[in-house]
Amino acid sequence: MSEDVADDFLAEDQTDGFDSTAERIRAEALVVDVEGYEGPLDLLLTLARTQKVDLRKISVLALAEQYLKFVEKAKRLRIELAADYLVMAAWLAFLKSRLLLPPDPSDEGPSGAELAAHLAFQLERLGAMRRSAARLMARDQLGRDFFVRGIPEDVSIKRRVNYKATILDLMQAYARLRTKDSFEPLHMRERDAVFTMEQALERMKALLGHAIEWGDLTQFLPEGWLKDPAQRRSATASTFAASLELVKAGRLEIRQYDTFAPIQVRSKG
Amino acid sequence: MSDTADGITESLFEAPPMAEQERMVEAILFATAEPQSKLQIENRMPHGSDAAEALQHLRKRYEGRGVNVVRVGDGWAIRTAPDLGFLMQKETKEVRKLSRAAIETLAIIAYHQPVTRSEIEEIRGVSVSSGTIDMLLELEWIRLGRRRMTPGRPVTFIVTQNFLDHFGLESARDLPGVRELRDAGLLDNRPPPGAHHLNDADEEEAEDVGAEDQEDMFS
Amino acid sequence: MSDTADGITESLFEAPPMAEQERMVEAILFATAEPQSKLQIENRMPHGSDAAEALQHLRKRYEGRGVNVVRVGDGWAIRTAPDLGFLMQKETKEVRKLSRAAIETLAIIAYHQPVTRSEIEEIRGVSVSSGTIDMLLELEWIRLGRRRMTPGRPVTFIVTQNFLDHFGLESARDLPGVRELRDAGLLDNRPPPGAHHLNDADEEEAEDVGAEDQEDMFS
Repeated sequence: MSEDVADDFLAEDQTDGFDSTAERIRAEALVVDVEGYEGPLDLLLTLARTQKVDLRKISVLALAEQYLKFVEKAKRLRIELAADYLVMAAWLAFLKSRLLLPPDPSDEGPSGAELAAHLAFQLERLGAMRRSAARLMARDQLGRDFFVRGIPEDVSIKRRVNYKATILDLMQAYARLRTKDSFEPLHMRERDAVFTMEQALERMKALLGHAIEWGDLTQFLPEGWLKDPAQRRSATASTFAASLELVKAGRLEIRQYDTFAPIQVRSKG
Repeated sequence: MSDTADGITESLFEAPPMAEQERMVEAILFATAEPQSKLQIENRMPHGSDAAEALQHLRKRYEGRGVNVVRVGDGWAIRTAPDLGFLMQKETKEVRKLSRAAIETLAIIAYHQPVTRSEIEEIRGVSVSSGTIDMLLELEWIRLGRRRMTPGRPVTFIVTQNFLDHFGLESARDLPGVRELRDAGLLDNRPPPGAHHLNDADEEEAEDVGAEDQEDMFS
Repeated sequence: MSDTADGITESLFEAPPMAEQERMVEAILFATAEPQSKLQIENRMPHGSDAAEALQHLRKRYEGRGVNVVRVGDGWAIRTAPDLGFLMQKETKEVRKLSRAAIETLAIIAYHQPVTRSEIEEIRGVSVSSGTIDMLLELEWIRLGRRRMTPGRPVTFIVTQNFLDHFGLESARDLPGVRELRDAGLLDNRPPPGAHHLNDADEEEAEDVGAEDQEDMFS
């Protein structure tokens, strides 16, 4: 196949494409590629070249005959031709008859000469695009012949945030807090009675290793939190909540045999 | 930081001298790998600067040097002189080998843009696989142009600034041989006579249905 | 590859002219991703080249330009001229409102200083994230005060001179009390009768303590 698209640019082996794009191209190529031709126009262009004349002076009639011969040969060799090739063959047969027979005045539509001229144009255009593609690929290319800056100094975007707060904002915030205070007063001492979930979780995690056997949850309550009922309540609640958290994390098992029965836990895994 | 602020305030009264502006453009172009438009450059310069003039000076200054100021579409960039590519073996990137279909499709888009898929197929005489189009889109060498205002409103493809940059082209008008091709009428969209016409109508109709569906989907 | 091989073979006979060598060094320094030592540069150049001399020429050429040839460690690189660094920075200013948590924390510190973190949490009724504290510290509106002489010796926070400047206060004592706030209509929620009186007293006490400490701090 004598093409002036340099074969260098062809992917010789498309199997080295890893992605679906290459895959798809390959799949379609199987249908389109007849003995290395990319479609009937490509075949025609190659056949035209054998006439060794300027494409504009080509004999479309001779070309049509050549093509039909090729198709016949392919049929003889039982090469399965893609539908496009057969469609083109039918069209060329039609063109041939138009070119050979005297024009029928009752026949509308384009004349054989018009059709032949257009085909010649198409071939010339395809040939021109082939040459242009080759010239394009022969150009100096970025990353091969010329290069970009190796150490780009990117524009650093400095975002400066100015926080806006006025004395009014400040006073309103404080007023809001103090007003809230007057509704729900909080005092240090009350807070002493709160054993937080975080504290309980911390404690439970530390004790987890020892809870090999089923044991009552109450034995995990922190020392010194058992006398004062408020403290005890808080510690129990947070320890229970922490246990559920650990169960969720798959580190603890929990069970209770009956309503109000003692809650038992043991470490898991 | 305060420098910038000062610079800007000062320059409200007077743009820096041209030699200074040229230095600034030089620094900006050296600092970035991507082509920068005149506007992008000007936005970074003190108020009242004339990037276009500074660029012309700079371009002249780098003529024949180891690196050149090049125009890429509506952007500007500094690139090494092509004759020195052999020094940059380590920097050379393995270029993905393109199939013949991809190369031809790319060339057709570059020379005929904006061009629809069916026009590409008409020129090549075979259907264009979506894989080929996808790959060219992935490489950011082509992108979607405006829809053609014909029945079915088909999408068109055009080449990108990346394409121009890759092939060292100032614009698509500088494609090799583009004038000769145009003069020879080979870039004309010449409709096929008669028989083909019918075909095209069919196709357009089919495309129409697609477009309608699409509109439905996105509405 | 073959290009270089050719280049080397040729150059076995003669090194390129110095102007050409300078171009080469220029392209190499431009395109390489790291500063290049004299040796590295020379290794890329045709045999017989004198990178040191070419570098000196190039360095001179770029003197006073928008980019300069500079020594980086034992290598050479092209860098933006120091006076044009501002072109490489883009500053975006953004005015943001202080978050509710931050303004409340700040208010508590201002009214109650010196105050520990757990006291702030006590007053707010929710925990205070260290992010909030960090931000106020960064803004230089608060700073660390003396450690509280209680178990654990917790750190305390106090407001800074910056804070006073920003809010236009002579001292933290100038902050209006709750009753004044209410009189000024800044308290939208009316607390149940009786409750607020007690509150005010509490607060005044707290303020007093704060004021004493404060005098310590700012004196």
